[in-house]
Amino acid sequence: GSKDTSPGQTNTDTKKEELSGKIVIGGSTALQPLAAAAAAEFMKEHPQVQIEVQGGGSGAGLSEVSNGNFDIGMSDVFAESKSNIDASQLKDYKVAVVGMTAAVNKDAGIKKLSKEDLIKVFTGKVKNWSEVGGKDVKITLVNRPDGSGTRATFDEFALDKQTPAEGITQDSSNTVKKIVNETPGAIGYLALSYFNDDSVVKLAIDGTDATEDNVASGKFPVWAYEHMYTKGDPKPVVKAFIDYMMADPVQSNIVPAQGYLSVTKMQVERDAEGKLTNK
Amino acid sequence: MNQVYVKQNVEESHQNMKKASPVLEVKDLNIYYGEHHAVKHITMPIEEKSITALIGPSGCGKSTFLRTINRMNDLIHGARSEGEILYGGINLLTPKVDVVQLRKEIGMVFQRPNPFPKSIYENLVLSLKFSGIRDKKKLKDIAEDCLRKAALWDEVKDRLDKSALSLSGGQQQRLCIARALALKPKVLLLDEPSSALDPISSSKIEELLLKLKEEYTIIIVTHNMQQAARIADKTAFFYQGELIEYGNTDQMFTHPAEKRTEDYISGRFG
Amino acid sequence: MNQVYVKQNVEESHQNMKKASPVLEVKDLNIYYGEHHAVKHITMPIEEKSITALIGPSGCGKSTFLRTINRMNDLIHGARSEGEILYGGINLLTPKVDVVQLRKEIGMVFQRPNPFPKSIYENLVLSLKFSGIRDKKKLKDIAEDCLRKAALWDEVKDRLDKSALSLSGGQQQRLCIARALALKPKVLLLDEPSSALDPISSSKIEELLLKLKEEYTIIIVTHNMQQAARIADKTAFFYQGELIEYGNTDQMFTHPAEKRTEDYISGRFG
Amino acid sequence: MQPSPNNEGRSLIQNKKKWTSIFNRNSEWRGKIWIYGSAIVVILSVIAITLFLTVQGLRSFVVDHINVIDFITGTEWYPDRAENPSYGALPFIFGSLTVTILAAILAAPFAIGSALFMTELAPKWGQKVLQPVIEILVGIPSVVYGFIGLSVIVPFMRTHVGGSGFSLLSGALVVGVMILPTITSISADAVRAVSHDLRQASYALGATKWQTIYRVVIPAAKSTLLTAIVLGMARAFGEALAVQMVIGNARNLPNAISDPSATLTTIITLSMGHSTTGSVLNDVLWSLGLVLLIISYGFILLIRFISRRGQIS
Amino acid sequence: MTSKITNRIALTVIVLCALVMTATLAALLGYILYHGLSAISLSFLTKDSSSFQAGGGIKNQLWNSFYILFATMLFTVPLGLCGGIYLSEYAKPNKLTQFIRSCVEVLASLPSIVVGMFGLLIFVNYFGWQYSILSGALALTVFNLPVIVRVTEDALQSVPRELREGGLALGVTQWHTIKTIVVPAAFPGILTGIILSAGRVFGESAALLFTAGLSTPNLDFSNWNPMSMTSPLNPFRSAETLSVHIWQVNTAGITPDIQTIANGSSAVLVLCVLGFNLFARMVGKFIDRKLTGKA
Ligand SMILES: Nc1ncnc2c1ncn2[C@@H]1O[C@H](COP(=O)(O)OP(=O)(O)OP(=O)(O)O)[C@@H](O)[C@H]1O
Ligand SMILES: Nc1ncnc2c1ncn2[C@@H]1O[C@H](COP(=O)(O)OP(=O)(O)OP(=O)(O)O)[C@@H](O)[C@H]1O
Ligand SMILES: [Mg+2]
Ligand SMILES: [Mg+2]
Ligand SMILES: O=P([O-])([O-])[O-]
Repeated sequence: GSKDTSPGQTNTDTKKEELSGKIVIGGSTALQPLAAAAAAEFMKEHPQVQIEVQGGGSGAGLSEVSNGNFDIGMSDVFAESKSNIDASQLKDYKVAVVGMTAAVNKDAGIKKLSKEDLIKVFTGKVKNWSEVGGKDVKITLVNRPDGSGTRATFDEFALDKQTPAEGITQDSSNTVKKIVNETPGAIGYLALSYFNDDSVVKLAIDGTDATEDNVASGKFPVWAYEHMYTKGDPKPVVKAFIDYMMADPVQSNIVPAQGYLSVTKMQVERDAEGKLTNK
Repeated sequence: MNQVYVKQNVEESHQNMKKASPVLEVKDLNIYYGEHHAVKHITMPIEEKSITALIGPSGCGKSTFLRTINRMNDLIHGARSEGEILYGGINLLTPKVDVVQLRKEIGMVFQRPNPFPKSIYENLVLSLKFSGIRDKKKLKDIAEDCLRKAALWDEVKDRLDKSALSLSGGQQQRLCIARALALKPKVLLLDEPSSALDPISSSKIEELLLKLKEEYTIIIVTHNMQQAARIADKTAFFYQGELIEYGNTDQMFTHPAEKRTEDYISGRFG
Repeated sequence: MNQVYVKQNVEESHQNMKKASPVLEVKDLNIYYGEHHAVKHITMPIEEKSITALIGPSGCGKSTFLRTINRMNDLIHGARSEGEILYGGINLLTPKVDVVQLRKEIGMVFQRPNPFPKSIYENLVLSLKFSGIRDKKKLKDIAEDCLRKAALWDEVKDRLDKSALSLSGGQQQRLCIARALALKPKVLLLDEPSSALDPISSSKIEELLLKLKEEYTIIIVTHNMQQAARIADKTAFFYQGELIEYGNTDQMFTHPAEKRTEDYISGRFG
Repeated sequence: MQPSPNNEGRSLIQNKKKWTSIFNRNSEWRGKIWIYGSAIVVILSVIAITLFLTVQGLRSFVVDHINVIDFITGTEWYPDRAENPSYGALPFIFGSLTVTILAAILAAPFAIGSALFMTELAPKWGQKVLQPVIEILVGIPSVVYGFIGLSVIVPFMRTHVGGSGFSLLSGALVVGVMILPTITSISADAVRAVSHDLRQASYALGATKWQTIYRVVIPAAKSTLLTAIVLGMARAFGEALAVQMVIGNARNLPNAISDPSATLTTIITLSMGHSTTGSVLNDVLWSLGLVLLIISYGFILLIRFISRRGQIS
Repeated sequence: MTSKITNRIALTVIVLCALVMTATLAALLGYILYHGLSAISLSFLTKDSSSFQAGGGIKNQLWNSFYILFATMLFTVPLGLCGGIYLSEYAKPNKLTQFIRSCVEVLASLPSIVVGMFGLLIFVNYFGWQYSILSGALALTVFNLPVIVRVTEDALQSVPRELREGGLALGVTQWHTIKTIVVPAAFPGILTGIILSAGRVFGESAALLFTAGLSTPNLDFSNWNPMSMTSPLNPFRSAETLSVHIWQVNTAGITPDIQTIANGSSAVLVLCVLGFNLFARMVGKFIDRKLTGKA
């Protein structure tokens, strides 16, 4: 990937004008717009740097960065969670946080659920909303596919690692939202950024509203990092870009604009095993 | 039966017509393909149970004329005809005529043998099935009868269920004739039926036609003067869409009334 | 020049051959399509600067024979030939022969006019360009010369750059003949060149051939006996792949040596 | 008597030094190199595709030791489950085949009817109006079909058939419409190719138009018509994105055609990007690709079989 | 007269089938254009797409679509032509020919996703060309090659044998005859077929998901050096095409105007295909008229 970095120009001098080279970023489609927007800004400041942001999915991001094809692999899951990725080789940069919760169709008459009930709903033990205090409407599950970061996060932190029962599966958060909106009794899960209108109900879990503040404070458990991985220590130009990602202009402008939480705001931290610690 | 119809004196010739009983009477027939006037002012009676040969150079309108008799030309987009073809007192060219029924009474055989890609038996009985005959025994009888009439029975009786395409060209053509006979037509139209065949098959067809004329009225287009001379009772010479001369075959071949006929017959052109 | 070659006495006839100088000598030629023996033991010399007509019923092998002379039959999968066709002492059938060169020396014209869908001029000079002639002036001269020889110059001189397909059928065929002349062949093979044409075009082609034979050796297949009689010096009668009779045309048409020839010529079959 | 050899005769003997002719612009050799070269490319690409997909697709059986039988007959697909993952592809094979067959059942009658209309009833109109429209529709991208399916067919199904609207039936409908033009245009070609002589013969026997069509034209074109349908099915079978948008992608065996379901192609597109190279999930997706390849070979064999039978009769 | 009644009924059914089909197709086209045309504007066609704001355009996607189409044609046309010529003119009826024919058939009926997976394996990963125009075009080549071969073979087959014999009988070699007579005569048919196939290449998406990628780097349309990273001509950059864009927006887009973008892009796609079609017809007619001298 980074084969045509011109040698000699990437010296350690921090003068920005002298940065040059090519960076290939790829992976998670969720993180792609954020990276692309940041890259565009970065390239404006450093005309000699060319950044290519590709998609491909988190899986591709992790594989390709391990193979050395991408300079930066984007993923919305920890590399440790993928069995065949050697996470020790990779360096993790958590560039944003994304909160998630279940999205429920309005006809269900449900605004909040206990985690227990939520698990019952998603594992198919409960088939009608009336059984968990809603209206008499049949439950329709809308899932994300295997390997999806949203699904992995939701399964782990909202469903306590239970496998959801079978339902409709859509690879697109947009479509999930659309279906939940249109189908009576449907329930799915979305990143918080998708709850930007009132077409679906943003479910509160165990009495905690899914708000950014609650996520930041660690009260609301269903959230994940958006990661950027490099293989070992990054080249200077790559490092410069990642630093740029973590710095304030991006974290306080582009990150919230795209519906993510800035990592800097987080009061808690989580490791690959899911252990929560206060910062 | 020794009238000679020359275009110029069609009127007289009609008065001369006594002994012959025409089964078809063509009156002032004009056929057009779009703007192209392909057949011009043809008037001729066709005698019952006789063979009438149509000769003339390529493109003179023989096929067009023949195909108009059983309204096959209806299928050609832009073809249209004026005038009368009387058959049993009815003008075949009026729209009211049921062409499906008409074609059952006036059968047709084409230049290139065109058996259906089905078994020999199926070829023979398909038209009967079209007409709604379902009785197996009857179908079989008719099929055998037609094959016998077409002098094909002995050659194919053991393989009626074989594909008709497995027959030789000559056999295929005889099968097509047999197929046309199945509906017991009154008139049989043949458009150069033997021109695609070898000499032996060709002469078999000629024999067959001579036998068939005892029962059917036959009109045959041929480019082979000798064939016309051998089998036809009457011959009509077409040239550039016009009927130049029409009369008894022997007379026409020996003493043609028109110079152009003579030139054509003797091979000076065409 | 009054020998009659009958298949049985080919040997004698060869000895009789004195005045004539054969440009082609066919010796015991057999042609097969797979298993099918299409042309059988043909032996015949072809005289220089004369017209030789090949006649016979359909499927008798005329075209096959003709197409073997310039090795056009090589193109047909499964066709194969045995025997000799000597031309300038070389057996044309040996694999060593450069067929491309051969076809330049032995030109061919087909039944259906086949001008290339290019301009008239392009049709004429295509083969020359291929042979490496690039000089514009020279190409133009040759084109004009050929068109004149083919009696087409006056009709097309003003529209040499128009598509050849805009010509009438007869003109197209003459263009094809002109095209074949461009390479100055020694021999010209024609396979029913006028059978797809109207009588007037047809007679123009006949005139043309009579003129061309002063320079070229011409072999023509025709199904029209009258045409053969009108233009050919020698006529060969083929039947079922065999050369039944070969001789001077007038003699053959008046006193055929063989019964089958007589039958065929007088139209008793075919 | 021997004619004297002359110079022209000599020149007829071929030049033996063939290789020099490669440098000649018009040389047969140059042409042949091009021609045979591209034939080889065609062969190589087929072999390469088959080979690579096979090698990659067999990994899950060879490297990950998944049982082939379980893979093909299993009905549970949880390749990502931490404890006892299962790899049963049957629901997808079933889904793919059902969508394909349903689509063909939906599309074939209309397609063949339209082909007959274009060729037998209104040839001029068919040529001038229908033909271009069909060509355009063959060219409409499948995403667009899927997109319209999502916005029109799914809501329609939801209100009229019930459920979520995402179903086997929706998938079959979308794909059916998609292959409609394909089948129509091939069928029209097939019907047109029936010799005019045969129609003529039939009419001359006093057949009506329908009798001619039914008894003569259709039987004569039968094998090509079948081929057209199978080709349409092959296209339906291989379609991914349009189906994925409307079928619901549920991975269990559906109980009814109004249930959501999944196909081989939709599962591959859904999960490919989320899997890492060399992971079991990735390997089994390649195995699904291999199944897809094998079944499309099956379609080709079927077409071969049909057209061979067509030639015999 | 039952046969007459059957005839009536059957013919009516056929007409109905045709009507249903025409109606379906008309509704489809109508739907796409009705919803899409209002979304199309000059700025939609000439603006960069936006990753999260409303009002993005499709400039790059449109360019990418045409570029990939062009690259694909660059590979497929010469190869396909030669393959078609081989099958039509040189192939002897033997086992090898049969095998090649089967190969063409196999290629023609491969699911495009399989082609995409193959492309991912070989071009993207094995050759390391990444998600790029080159990988995408090569994958589409696999997909389009059999179409061109078929089109060429059909067009050549409809050239009368007489023309070939005419050339050969003039002492022209087979290759030269094909080159100067047969192929030109078949040209209108070949060209029409190629342009029509362009429509399908243009709209292909599944094979491109895994080969050309879902993104486009920033392009500088004043930089036409194909080796430069920001050049639109660089064949080694990833390229999201228009149809992939529809898919992408619909799947993962987070802009508020997803529906508008998808509608507009669909309409542009359909209009392009329509354009190809009209163009094919026009060119075909023009050349045909020129060849037959009716012009
Ligand atoms: N379908 C058609 N459309 C337009 N013109 C036609 C059509 N069929 C025939 N013609 C024209 O009508 C004239 C008569 O044609 P017809 O086929 O009747 O001649 P023919 O005497 O049967 O010739 P042949 O001996 O070659 O069969 C010709 O000038 C021909 O070009
Ligand atoms: N390509 C071929 N493959 C197999 N058999 C062939 C082929 N061409 C001709 N024949 C057979 O060879 C024999 C001679 O055919 P040929 O074309 O030479 O006859 P012909 O005398 O030219 O007839 P016509 O007057 O009809 O042109 C025929 O029996 C024919 O069926
Ligand atoms: Mg005729
Ligand atoms: Mg011949
Ligand atoms: O962020 P996703 O992996 O769920 O698309």
